[in-house]
Amino acid sequence: MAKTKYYQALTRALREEMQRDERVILMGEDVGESGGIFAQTRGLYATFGANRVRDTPIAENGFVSAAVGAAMTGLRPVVEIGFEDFVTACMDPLVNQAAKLRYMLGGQVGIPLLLYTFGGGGVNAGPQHSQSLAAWFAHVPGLKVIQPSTPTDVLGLVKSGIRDDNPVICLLSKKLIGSAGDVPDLGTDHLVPLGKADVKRAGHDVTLLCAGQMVQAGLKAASLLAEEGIEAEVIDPRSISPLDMETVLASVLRTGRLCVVHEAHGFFGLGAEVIASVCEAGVPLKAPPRRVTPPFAPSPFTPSLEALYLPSPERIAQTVRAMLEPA
Amino acid sequence: MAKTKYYQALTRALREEMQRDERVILMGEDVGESGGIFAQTRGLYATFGANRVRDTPIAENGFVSAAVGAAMTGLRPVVEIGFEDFVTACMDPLVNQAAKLRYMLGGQVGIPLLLYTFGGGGVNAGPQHSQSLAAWFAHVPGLKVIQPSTPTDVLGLVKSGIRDDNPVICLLSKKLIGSAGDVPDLGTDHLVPLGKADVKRAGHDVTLLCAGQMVQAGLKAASLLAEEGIEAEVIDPRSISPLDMETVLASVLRTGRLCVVHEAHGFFGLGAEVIASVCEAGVPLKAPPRRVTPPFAPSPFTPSLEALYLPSPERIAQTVRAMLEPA
Amino acid sequence: MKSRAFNVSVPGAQGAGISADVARRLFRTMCEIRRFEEVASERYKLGELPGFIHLSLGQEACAAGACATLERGDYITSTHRGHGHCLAKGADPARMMAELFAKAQGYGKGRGGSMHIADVAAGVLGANGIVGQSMGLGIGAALSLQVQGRNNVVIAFFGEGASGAGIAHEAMNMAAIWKLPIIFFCEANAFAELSPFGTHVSVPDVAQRAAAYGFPGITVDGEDVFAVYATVRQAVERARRGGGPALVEAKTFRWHGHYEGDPQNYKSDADHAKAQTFDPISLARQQAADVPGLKAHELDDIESKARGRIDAAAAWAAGLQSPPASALTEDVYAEA
Amino acid sequence: MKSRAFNVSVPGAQGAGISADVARRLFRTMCEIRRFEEVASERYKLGELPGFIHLSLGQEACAAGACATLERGDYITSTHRGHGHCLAKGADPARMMAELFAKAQGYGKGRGGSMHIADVAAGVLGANGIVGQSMGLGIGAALSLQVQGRNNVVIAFFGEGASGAGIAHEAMNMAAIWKLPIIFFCEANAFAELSPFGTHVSVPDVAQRAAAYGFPGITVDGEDVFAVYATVRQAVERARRGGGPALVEAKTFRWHGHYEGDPQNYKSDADHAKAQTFDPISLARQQAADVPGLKAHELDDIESKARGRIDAAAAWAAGLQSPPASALTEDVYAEA
Ligand SMILES: Cc1ncc(C[n+]2csc(CCOP(=O)(O)OP(=O)(O)O)c2C)c(N)n1
Ligand SMILES: Cc1ncc(C[n+]2csc(CCOP(=O)(O)OP(=O)(O)O)c2C)c(N)n1
Ligand SMILES: [Mg+2]
Ligand SMILES: [Mg+2]
Repeated sequence: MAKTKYYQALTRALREEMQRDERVILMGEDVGESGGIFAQTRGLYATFGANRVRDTPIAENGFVSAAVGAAMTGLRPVVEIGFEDFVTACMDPLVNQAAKLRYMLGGQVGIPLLLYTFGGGGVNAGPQHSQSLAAWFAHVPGLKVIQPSTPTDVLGLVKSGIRDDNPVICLLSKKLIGSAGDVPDLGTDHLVPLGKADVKRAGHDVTLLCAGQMVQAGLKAASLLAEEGIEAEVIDPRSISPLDMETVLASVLRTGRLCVVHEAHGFFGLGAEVIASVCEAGVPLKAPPRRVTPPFAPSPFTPSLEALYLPSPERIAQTVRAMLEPA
Repeated sequence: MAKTKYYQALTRALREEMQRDERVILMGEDVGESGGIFAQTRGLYATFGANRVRDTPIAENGFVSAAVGAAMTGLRPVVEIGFEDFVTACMDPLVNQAAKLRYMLGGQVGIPLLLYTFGGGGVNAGPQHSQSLAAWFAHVPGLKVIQPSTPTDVLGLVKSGIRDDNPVICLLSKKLIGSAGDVPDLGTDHLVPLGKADVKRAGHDVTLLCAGQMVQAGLKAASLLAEEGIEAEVIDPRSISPLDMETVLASVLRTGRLCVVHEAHGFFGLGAEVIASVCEAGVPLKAPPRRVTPPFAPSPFTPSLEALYLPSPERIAQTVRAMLEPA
Repeated sequence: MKSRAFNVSVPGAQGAGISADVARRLFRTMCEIRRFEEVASERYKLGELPGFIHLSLGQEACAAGACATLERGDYITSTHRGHGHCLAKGADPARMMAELFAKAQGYGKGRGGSMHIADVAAGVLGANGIVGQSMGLGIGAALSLQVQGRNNVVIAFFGEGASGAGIAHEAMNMAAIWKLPIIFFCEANAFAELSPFGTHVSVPDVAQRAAAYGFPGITVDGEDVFAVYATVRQAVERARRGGGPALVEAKTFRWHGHYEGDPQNYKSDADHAKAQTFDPISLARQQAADVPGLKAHELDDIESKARGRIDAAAAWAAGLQSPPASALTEDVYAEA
Repeated sequence: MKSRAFNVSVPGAQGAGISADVARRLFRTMCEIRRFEEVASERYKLGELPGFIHLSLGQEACAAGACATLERGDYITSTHRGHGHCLAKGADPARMMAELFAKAQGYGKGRGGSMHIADVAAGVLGANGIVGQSMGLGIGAALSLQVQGRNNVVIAFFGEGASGAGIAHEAMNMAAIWKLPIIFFCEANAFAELSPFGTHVSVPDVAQRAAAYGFPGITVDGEDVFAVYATVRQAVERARRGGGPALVEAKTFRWHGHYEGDPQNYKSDADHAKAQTFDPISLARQQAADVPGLKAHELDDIESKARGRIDAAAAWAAGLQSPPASALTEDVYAEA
């Protein structure tokens, strides 16, 4: 085990996969010689050269389309879109091309492409640099969506995502870029399978499903609650699509209570999907399920407001307490 | 009352609003002299001239951004995007600009813009011309989303949408373009408020929430079920955002059963949101809620497969029957 | 032969020396495209083809001339109006027809339809329903070739309507910066959907815009298959040698509506008349007289064989079965 | 004064006759921008400004020269690097500072920050965090002017990085087709984020690309505020007369990093040296000697007043209150 930062786990994943498979290339704005705006691609250009590590112009629609064309013809491109908000500029090649080509073309091609991007809030980046759009991508058949919350999951999920023969959208958390955690030592080929949730803390009173950086908030909330004798089970879905409902259902069957926490909007978000699936499955609940999310407003630049905006451990704990009160 | 076709109700709404308010302009591909690819803008160019009815190049990102700029500076643009699938090309100006400008700019501006588009399936248009993306837009604060299923709702909702001071996405059904229905006579200023669902058929055994062209399928299913003595209440949300959960909750409180039908994908779709909201509200249910949607696959061109793909009255009825079976 | 050049000098096509073999091939391809589109139009009118289809009648010289310059390992990316391109690059008309008829044996297993015909093994990366994406996908294929060090090239087809899309600019700029082996081939067929050239392009010729990227741009007479061939061949050779991209614009004409069934009331009388006179196949017949070693009666023979091949393809396709219900959810994801 | 013209002839700025009044105004605006950015940089380093900010130090001549040609009823659209543009078009530095400090009195009630400063009443349609959207929003404002028959114009600012975005092409093409009253003003400041001009643009000058649309394109020395002013004035007058769009490219230089705190290890020694010598304010001081009626000591006075104004703005802003919690969900939708 070695301590690594979240962004360094990304660099390592890219490096290992590029080393392993020369069909893997990396493209995006400033991923090349400069080493990336968060230092997330540092050293890759020096090792793999200009042909395989390519700075693009600011042309997200065009270069994601190009990545799809490259994926159709023998490469396995990794594409960086710096901020998740800018993925709005390349929905067409992702949704109309990458997600559908295998199907439309009768299985003649696959699109082995991984697009990673930094999303979410907590750094006062303002309304156009803080969005969380997992729900959009998850709504599209043909795409897979991963959202790692720790360095080790970044490493394992990105590596698996690059090896996946489908287009994979990897949603990283800006706020976690500098966070550190244990990862397997260099030399270990660490893979985390797509579509497998991870129980980050066991508990029997309530199931807290937390996505992305909300995993940290959920764990803190669980600590607060534990002091009061409430044992929360914290589950990190890790993949949003496919979504590991098996793990979630098994947990809710035991706890009888479900609370979903994410920094994407509640309306039409992950919480809606998970709560609906649990209810459809007819799992008996001891209290109505809950979502803890930001209000239905853009993400404010204002630090004091953004602190209110994002679900906090206290707000999560408060919601759980209310679920445990006798009706 | 007069019989009018779905697309003609659109033309009438546009004509009436352009007549009423000279700040309303229309722009899009072939909306001008040619009268539109579905004849949906016929006559508007002749009446209002090239300045207010403007053919654009095929540049959705650019001209939707332009519409937002125009809305910031005194106009009330209506924008056509022929097929809902192509809205993927202008998510950036819709989501990062139109939806957020009022908030980001401290309330200095509003974006009175209505974008209408033809979506959904049933005409063998294939994977890139049949999508239903309501869930995406509904997930974005600042946007409103309407989805009329009858000519009279087209007329009333589009007119209200144009008068709304917020950006409104109007999702029309391709399959319904030629469908006819009663609308108030010319001269009547017919407005349907945004955010109000419509009970298209009353019933007490099950609540069928059906969106867009699925309203017709739901009504047919209700007829089938009625023959068996099952009375389904068919609700058309009409607005997806804001969503009239009050009407839905009141209905489910009476029926104790909820089935949501739409042609968008189930995963992260309208059904998830509605079922989750009903469960959060703690409404007692006699059977687990259900979604009837296409499978998680692109919309196939193949007629025989598309018929299986879209929820049919029989499939809806079958789902409801199962909900009524004793557990 | 009319052809205007920007930034580059093009020798006349005749000067470039069209051999009898090439002429025969170009003529055959044009005849196959013509017949394919005629049959598609007829079958569509009969209600046998679902969905909607966009035909390239009148534009045969573009697909035939451009694709004849390519090798099998080269790629094309195409548009919603892609039948001609696919045929010319070597796709099998029978499997194409099967796709139009929505049959399991079609290139897309009947699930894609006219707008998604592809034969990846033959280098046909697909027709596409999204205007402009042919250019983005095209530079992606060219990027593959460059990264893999393959000595191949790409032709990305697009229309003058697509030239107004942002991706046209993004793709041409990237192709220039990265010196990719790609030819951007614009069929300026007088209309984009229901509107004329001037609604979409602010200058007389799309090819002018090559100067904005620093690579050659050439406008060529799209009625003249020999001119198209000679012009594209030059650009292809240059790209193959590592010379980077070029933009070729062919002035051509769309005989039919945007889609079959289009009432076309936006067309003037002159437009309708032009559809009677603008005919690359007739023109090629005339020009063929100048090609040494090519006999007039050969052309009749080629033409009737082409008809036969296409008619047989359609007859075969019409008799096939629809895909099974299981095909509905196949190929959404790779098998695990 | 160096200035190259494409498609149009530009008289030298001196030849165009800069009056003492205009010279004073240009100088004052540049000094205010300079001081604003210096103070922002200092306050940011002190940890007083949240989020991230992009400064236009070194680029003062662009904003000042371009906006001095405008009337109050004219519009500008700006970028993530927008402080200078907003100040030059007449936004209040105090309310701008308040926005940087995330205070309720800021232009965005403290919710937008540096990248979303706007003063719509003053014609400032806003800085913007999405590269390229200034051009789409800009043609939209120009469309409003055209539809409403107003005798005003728009300047859309953008960077050479943004010039590679599809929307640059879409906007310029539409502006040309519709003959909109807009000037596309490109600040080619040597970098886009961490990469040089050549990563983003395949030709030496962005202004060349105007030819692709059929309107004038001019490259001007972005260190020379008088040249910028004279060049843009000509384009603005033309647009106001109904002559349609123009593209002006100013070659300028970004002194600081892409954002404050950027380690800038992608900059060469020569780049770092250039940040010491490329100075539009020094240059203007030298040139001012040639302006009849302008005394050297006046400039000192203007400069110190400018500093005073900005310093007072910052002091005021720093002392304000954060917005109340209720602001979190205000202004998402219009009041019903
Ligand atoms: C992004 C996008 N916008 C709009 C359309 C609708 N559409 C299909 S074809 C077409 C016109 C294309 O014109 P052109 O590029 O000249 O090709 P042509 O049809 O003439 O072959 C349009 C607007 C589309 N398919 N994709
Ligand atoms: C659509 C989009 N892609 C990427 C970014 C990230 N980004 C912010 S500024 C910038 C560089 C812009 O360069 P340029 O246009 O030259 O402006 P400059 O920063 O030099 O003023 C990039 C890539 C963005 N904000 N929006
Ligand atoms: Mg065309
Ligand atoms: Mg720059």
